[in-house]
Amino acid sequence: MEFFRSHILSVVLFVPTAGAILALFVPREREDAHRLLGNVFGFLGLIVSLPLVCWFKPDQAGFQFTENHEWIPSIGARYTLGIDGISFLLVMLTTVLGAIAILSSWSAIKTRTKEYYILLLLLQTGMLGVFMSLDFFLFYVFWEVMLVPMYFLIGVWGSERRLYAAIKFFLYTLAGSVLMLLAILSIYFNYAKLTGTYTFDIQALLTATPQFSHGLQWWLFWGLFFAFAIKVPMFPFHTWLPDAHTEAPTAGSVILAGVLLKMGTYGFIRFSLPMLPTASSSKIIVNLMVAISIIGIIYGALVCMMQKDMKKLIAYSSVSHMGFVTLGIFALTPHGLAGSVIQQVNHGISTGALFLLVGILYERRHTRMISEFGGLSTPMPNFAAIYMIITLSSLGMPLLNGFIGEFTILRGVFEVSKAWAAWGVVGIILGAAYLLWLYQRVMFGSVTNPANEHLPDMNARELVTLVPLVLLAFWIGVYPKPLFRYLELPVKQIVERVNPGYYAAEPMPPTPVPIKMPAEKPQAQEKK
Amino acid sequence: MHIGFFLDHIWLIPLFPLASAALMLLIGRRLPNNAVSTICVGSVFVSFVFALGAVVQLFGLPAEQRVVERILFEWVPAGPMHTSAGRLVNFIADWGFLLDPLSSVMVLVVTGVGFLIHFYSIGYMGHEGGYYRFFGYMNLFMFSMLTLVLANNMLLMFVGWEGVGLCSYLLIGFYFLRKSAADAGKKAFIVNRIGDAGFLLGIFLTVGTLGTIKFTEFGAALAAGSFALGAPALTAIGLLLFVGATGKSAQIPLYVWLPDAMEGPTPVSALIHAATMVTAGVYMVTRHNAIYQMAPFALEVVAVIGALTAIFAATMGLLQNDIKRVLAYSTISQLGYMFLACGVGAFAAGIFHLMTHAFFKALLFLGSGSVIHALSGEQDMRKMGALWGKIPATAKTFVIGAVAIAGIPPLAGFFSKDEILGKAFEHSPLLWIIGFVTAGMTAFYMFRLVNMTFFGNSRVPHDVEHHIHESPKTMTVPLMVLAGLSVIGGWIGWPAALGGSNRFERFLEPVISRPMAAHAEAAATHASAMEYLLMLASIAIALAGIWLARLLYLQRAELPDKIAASWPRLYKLVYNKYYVDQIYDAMFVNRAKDLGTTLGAFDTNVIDGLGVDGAGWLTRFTSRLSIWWDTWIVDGSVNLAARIVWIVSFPVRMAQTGLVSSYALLIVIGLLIFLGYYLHPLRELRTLFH
Amino acid sequence: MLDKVVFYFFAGLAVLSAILVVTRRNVVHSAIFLITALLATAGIFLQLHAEFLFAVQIILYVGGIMVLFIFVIMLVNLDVALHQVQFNRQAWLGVLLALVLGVQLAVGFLVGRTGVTFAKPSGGPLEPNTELVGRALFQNYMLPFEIASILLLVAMIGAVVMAKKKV
Amino acid sequence: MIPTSHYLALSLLLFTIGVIGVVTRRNVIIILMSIELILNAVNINLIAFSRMLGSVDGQIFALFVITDAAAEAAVGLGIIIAFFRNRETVLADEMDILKW
Amino acid sequence: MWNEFFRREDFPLILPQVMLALFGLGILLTDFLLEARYKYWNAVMALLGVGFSGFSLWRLHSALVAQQARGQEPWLLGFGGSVLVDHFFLFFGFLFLAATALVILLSVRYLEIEQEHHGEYYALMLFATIGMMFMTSGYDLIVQFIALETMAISFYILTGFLRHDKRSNEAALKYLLLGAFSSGILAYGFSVMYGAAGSTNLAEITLAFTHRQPDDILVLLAVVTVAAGLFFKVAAVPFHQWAPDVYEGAPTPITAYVSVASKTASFALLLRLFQTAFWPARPSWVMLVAGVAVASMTVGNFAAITQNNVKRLLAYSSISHVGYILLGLVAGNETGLQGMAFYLFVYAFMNTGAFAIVIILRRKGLIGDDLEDLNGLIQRSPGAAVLLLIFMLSLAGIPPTAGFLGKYYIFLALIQTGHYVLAVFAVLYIVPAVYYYFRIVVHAFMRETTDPVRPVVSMGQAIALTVTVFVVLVAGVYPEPFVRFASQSLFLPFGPLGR
Repeated sequence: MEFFRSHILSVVLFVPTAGAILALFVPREREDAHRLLGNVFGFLGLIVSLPLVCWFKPDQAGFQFTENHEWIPSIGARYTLGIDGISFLLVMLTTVLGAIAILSSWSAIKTRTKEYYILLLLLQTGMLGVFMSLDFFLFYVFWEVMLVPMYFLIGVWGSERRLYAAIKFFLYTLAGSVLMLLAILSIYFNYAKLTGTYTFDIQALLTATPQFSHGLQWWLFWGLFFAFAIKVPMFPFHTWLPDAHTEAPTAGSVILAGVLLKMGTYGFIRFSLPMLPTASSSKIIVNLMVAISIIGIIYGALVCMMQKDMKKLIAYSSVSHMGFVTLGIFALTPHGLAGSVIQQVNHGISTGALFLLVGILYERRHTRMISEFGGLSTPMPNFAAIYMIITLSSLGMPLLNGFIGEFTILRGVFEVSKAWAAWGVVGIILGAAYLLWLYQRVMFGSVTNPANEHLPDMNARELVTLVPLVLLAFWIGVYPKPLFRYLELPVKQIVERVNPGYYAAEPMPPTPVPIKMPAEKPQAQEKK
Repeated sequence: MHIGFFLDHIWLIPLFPLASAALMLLIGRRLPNNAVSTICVGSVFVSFVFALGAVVQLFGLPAEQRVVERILFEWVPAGPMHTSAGRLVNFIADWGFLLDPLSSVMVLVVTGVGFLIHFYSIGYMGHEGGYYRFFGYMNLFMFSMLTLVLANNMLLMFVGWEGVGLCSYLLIGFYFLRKSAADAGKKAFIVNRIGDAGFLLGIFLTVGTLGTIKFTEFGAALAAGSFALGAPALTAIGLLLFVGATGKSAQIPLYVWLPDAMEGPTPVSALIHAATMVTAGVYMVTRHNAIYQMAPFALEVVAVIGALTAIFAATMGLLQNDIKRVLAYSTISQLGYMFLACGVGAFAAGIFHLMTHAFFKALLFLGSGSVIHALSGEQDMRKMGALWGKIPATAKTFVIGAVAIAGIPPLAGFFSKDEILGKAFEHSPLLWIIGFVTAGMTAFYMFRLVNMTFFGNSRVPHDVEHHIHESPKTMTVPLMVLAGLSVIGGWIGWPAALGGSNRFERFLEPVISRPMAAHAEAAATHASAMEYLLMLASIAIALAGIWLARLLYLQRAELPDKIAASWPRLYKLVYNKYYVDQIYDAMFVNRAKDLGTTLGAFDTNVIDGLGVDGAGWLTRFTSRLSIWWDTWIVDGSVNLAARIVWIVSFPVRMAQTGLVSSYALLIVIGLLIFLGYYLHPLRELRTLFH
Repeated sequence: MLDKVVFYFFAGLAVLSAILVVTRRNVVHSAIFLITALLATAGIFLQLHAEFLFAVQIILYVGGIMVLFIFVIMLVNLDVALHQVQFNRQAWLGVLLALVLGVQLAVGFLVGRTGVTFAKPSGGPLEPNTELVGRALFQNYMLPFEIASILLLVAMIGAVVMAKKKV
Repeated sequence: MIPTSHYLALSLLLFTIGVIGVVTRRNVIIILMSIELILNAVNINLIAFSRMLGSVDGQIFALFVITDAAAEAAVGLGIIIAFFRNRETVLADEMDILKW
Repeated sequence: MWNEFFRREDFPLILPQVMLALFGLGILLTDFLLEARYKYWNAVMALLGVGFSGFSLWRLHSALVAQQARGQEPWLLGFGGSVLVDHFFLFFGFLFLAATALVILLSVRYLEIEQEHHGEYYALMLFATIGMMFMTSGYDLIVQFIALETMAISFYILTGFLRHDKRSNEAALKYLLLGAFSSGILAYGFSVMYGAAGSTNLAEITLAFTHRQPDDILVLLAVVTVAAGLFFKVAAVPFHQWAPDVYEGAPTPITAYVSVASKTASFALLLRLFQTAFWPARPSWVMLVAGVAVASMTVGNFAAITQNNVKRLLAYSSISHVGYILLGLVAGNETGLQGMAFYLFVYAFMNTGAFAIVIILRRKGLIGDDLEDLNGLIQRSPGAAVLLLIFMLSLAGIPPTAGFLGKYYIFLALIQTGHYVLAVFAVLYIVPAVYYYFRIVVHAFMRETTDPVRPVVSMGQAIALTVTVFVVLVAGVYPEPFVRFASQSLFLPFGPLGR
């Protein structure tokens, strides 16, 4: 037990891998065994991550559950894990979505089950590693590792244009991440020049990197930028996403939208901002980032309007939603940052759920074309209800998660510039438009297509995959206080770096002065 | 501190409907209809009782303590932030409820009228499918509306605000098999969304300026901030909030959704689109009166828009033939009155009219519903007439409602409308004239409606005529109650001029911040003579309207056509609602159609789906554009790069001729290059001849 | 004076026959001229007082390798070869580039000649040459000599494996 | 006495001629011969240097170069024979199965 | 027989080579006694030879360590200073032996299929190994040259070993002609070095060259010609063109051997020369090498993209790898040189592994070097497919495989020495590389099986595959020992980092 407590992160990290290794020894013919194994370990991964919730202390600054072991002393790379409020939320999101994704593909995957589950579990480890690792080298390793399983998930179990989508996804992300490797190396090297010790330890680097010259920070920022921007994906780099999301199998899309995209934003929050404060708070960069975020928001929403393919539509909607996240990040205010993290979680929940729903339809009809459907709420009432709730959460209806995130983000952005916030609000309106329109086309009206008349409603398994997400959506919408508590300190640290003296401003005097009638009031009346 | 059971538990008031709504939506399908109706109507009734109890206990308190706030928990503790003044404040949105005179009026109206309408629906919806769904949504609406009303801060209010919007979307689209219904629903939702955007920005600006979103702290914050009168920030807040209000309360230019909203079941129209939801805008403006009073310009805008909407909608109501649409336009116009009141600073009057309007407009809608029920779904007045004897209860109550809205003393409408007109006159005669004319029109079209429906000779088709029947008790009883309220409802606001003491306004004083109230009182006392004149004038014009309607639609039924013939264009113009929808079509839909024909077959869906909202065709165009950009420029460049690499690959391979000699030659060339790299000719030649 | 004559004679002969080697149509002729070129080189060796190398050159090259060449030529020689074009398509380009390369090297040496004593007449002969070479070979260069034996073994195996009809 | 540069010039000439042979001739045997020429040039270099430096190393080196030349010639001719058996040609530009 | 020139204590220095020589001769002899189906005993014997040689190499290693412990310099000179045993030699010696052993394991079944199972094959491999070892340990131009030729000629023969296969003949002939030509150039360069320095001993040459200017044209002539010769052997642009043809034509195990062992050996020689004799002239050649490196990466990657023949594709990819390795020399600092050593080490194993997969596909009537032949490998033999994937990832440089660390060092070195542009180039070339490596993966994993035959894996092949994949993964996940081992090899006498 003591061991478990001190190594919980490693356990959470490697439980899926254990499952994968176990699966290696099960003959490939026994598909159900593999399904079972995969689900057991997916769920186990969730179970072992639950203790974090009770043990994590939100009011304790810095990283927790840290583990630190020798790895490659000759280059100063260590096996260092640890989480703070931000990564804690993302880790939980990953474990939850991971389990759900695995469960969701029980009947969807009929070919090459063994590889499928092995890859899914490995992917899980890779993603968790990205969020947990406190060693830049380790981080990069996980970052790259998780590309490969995803590549196969898309390329083997995807739909028609899977090969194209898969390789596009792989190359796109790789191009970014290799540049990131250079940036990492030069951070590593310049740190050594500064302090004389070679290390990849993020906490150590954090102490020194802000002293880098502005020019150096500038270049480093761009080095990191491409990797993260492509992952998010920010506006001009987003074109891999519709293809990947559309072609991937349901579970793949869920993971992709739910977790993978968060790595980019996580990178911005964890590295770009705190490590390179002068660069990332410089006027040009901030304006540029905000500009492309806003373009992304509007642009994604507009493209959604015309999609004929549900998955593509949802994919583009994530471009729009992630635009909000980056917008919040580069507002560099507490609300912006906190909101963007919360919005990441929300996007994970609602978009993940949307993909699950589409997957359910796809399993029944083997098409994703919107025009194929219509009036589904008659044959599938439960489906319609859950779909409605998720749609609402995705378009930011209060009392559902989406609202909290978007509100907080826009609040923080408004503080910096009213125009930016206004654009964001436009994005929200468009969001309502395309999501409701999608819902109407799919659910309302009378059943036109005979193939849809007797679609079975959701079965127990599908309900089990979706109900947790719905509950989470409501919970975050009604009582988001815990999330804010987890985020308070990490956000404070970051803001103090990029926006020094923010917390030093003098507080508002709470003076309940009785209202006195303004002197010039009468004249004001007489004027008319 | 415990100041009474009900006051301590105001948070229960919205909870009951929520509970039953959840129940309905989860297991409603398995419940029998009578269970459903018992639970839902019961829950609303219970919350009505709680509300009543709370209000009574509130009265028990001395006037200056009549502000009761109950906080359940911290909802959005987003933490520290900067105000525009650079101060550091801690942003917290509580999940808290506020009961003060203002909200107590609203909560009574909402729960009371709401209960009656629920009760009415039992009968009305009895034969509809999706009974549980209907009541579930209705309860959900009650919950949202009560949250809106009782919220102690802007954000929570916004929750209710969005919630009622959602419910109206769901309820308008209740007959979701009808495409027109679904479209109307979406239209309503998206138009509202535009308004909400304004509200949201308003919230941001308020936080940024005042550093708080709690209604109870506005005064203090305003004082602490020591803003000048008409400070730009406050004006901006006022305007932004008003944008929200126009959306929700169907004012110019965002009123277009309301007439279409009549697609929904009649009780829905009564509850949402007459009595409660649409008045949320007025309530919201009144809630923020502290800010508005510091922003005269914003108030001007409110007043003007209100007045314009009032007369504009009234004229449109003149020639409508769909009974519900007439009421819809009259609702818009009455809301215009309320905003006019707020605009001239007579918030109390606005709320007063809101209350009375709730009574008689709900009555009218339910009445019309009962008529439609009787005529088995017929809504066109040209196919009615001479129903007076056939459905007496409905007819009588309906007429009472009509008289009330026309503003004949001593019925409710008179007091509230008259007060507004009085205040308007003090503010500026022009506004008064507009209101005055509108009053006349109101009287006219209401009695046009009455005459065409209940009197004259029957134009009902025979197959229908046989089974015209009075509605069941569940429907008529609420009508009677409401009729009663429409009669006496105005008396609590009996003006001082008529020897009363305007209790209503006095009651609201703690909420309506002092200066205006004081001002108003002053006005009320100094020119009572003027006031009598105004009263007489408004009564006169009301009567005139009634007489005209009688003349045109009973005695000389041929006249209207003559008039129509003599001013054909005007007639057509008004008859077609000033072609507003057509203009919107011409502006957006047809553009879209041209585009759509070029862009693709299924665009027609898009047009019907989005043509209404201004972005319609633009959206589709840009979205096409961006898709094009996506595939050809962004993606294209990527693929192009790939293509180039692929192509370049070939020459590189072709160099691999397979011929030894050429390989050898390349080796030689390599050597040449190497040596050439070192033997920069000039330098070498110089050292060559030393 | 004498060895000037000797040098220029042999040099000229070597260059001339080398040119002929690469230009003759008939392979056999080329082989013959290669022999003369090698002999001329041997003469240069002699003129440089490297008698041992002179001997090796004649015995190994002329006696050994060239016989091999002639043998193979006879083996694979086709009279069609005589009627075929002897120069490939890139010939002129090749000649040009090769000449440029030569010039570049020449320039290189000219420029770098200050670095070593190229210009000076070369030092005295190493006498007695054969003995010196022998000593060096079997004392300092024992090891390369052994490796060379392996090299030759490899060559032998190679020649056998390759040329043998079937193993 | 002859300056070393003359020997260098001579070897350079032979080297160049050899290269010309390699890059221009079609007949692989002649290409092989040209390579022999190149190695000869090397030898001249080495021996001239050994003379110039008065060290015997150069001659030893030359000796090994000759050995290597012999070995290459032997193996090369062997391969040529094997090739000729399969392809009935000794022309360099007719061996082009392997390309691109 | 011992005298002052050939001392008893010198003998151990060449013991590894001697072992190989003995076993090589032994094989030649016993080969006659073995009938066709017992030919694999030759392989066993060759392996034994490698084992013994490795053992004696290990003894040398421990001797060096002991000497270091005694505080003496960590190398042994012998044979009148013409042989040098230092960590550099030991590192590469072990590498050669490993490669040889692996290739022997891979060869047995292949040769049986080709019906060319002769003792000479193994003997030649051992002799080639001798050549490589002397290339690395030779400290005298003569030794190095003759050793290089020994290796080269053995490879010519091995390339043409399938005498009845047109492709094999052609490859051998091309290899020989071009190889001889290049070694002629190399010899010319050596002669110039000799002339300019007045000695053939590397130590003396280094001393002589340190007294010259870095841009002394004579030294540069030597550099250019020698570099040309060695770049040819490592197949760097523009001296690379033989590689694809030879790789495609040669018997696949030999392809692996050429691409790994001969390349590594030539790199060893190149490093030895450039770190000692040519180091003084570094300023003038560093840009040259950089140019070659970039050209190699460009040509290699671009040409590989559209290849449909796996062996050819790997040939081009190996050209691009040469580019990466040379970048280490461009950087020229400790990290860079260590990186080169480590990269070569990794490269040896991952490339052998990749070719091993092609080898196991070989069967009667199927060469197995076409992309189509890989189709649906995952169904036919999942293990092989997964290994293939791992090797491809490693070649592409995706963590956690060893290939990534190799590249890691190169990039780090470039950044440390401020060659940012080169670094960006090198890094971005990973992307096309991944593209063509994954073309192979796509065929193996995502194409439908075209011929249902399951490839049979002999024991030798199994062992070889296990070893390679083991090293590739372990060196990727826990590279510490390997890194140490590689970094030892840096400190050679007179080298920039020598003590």
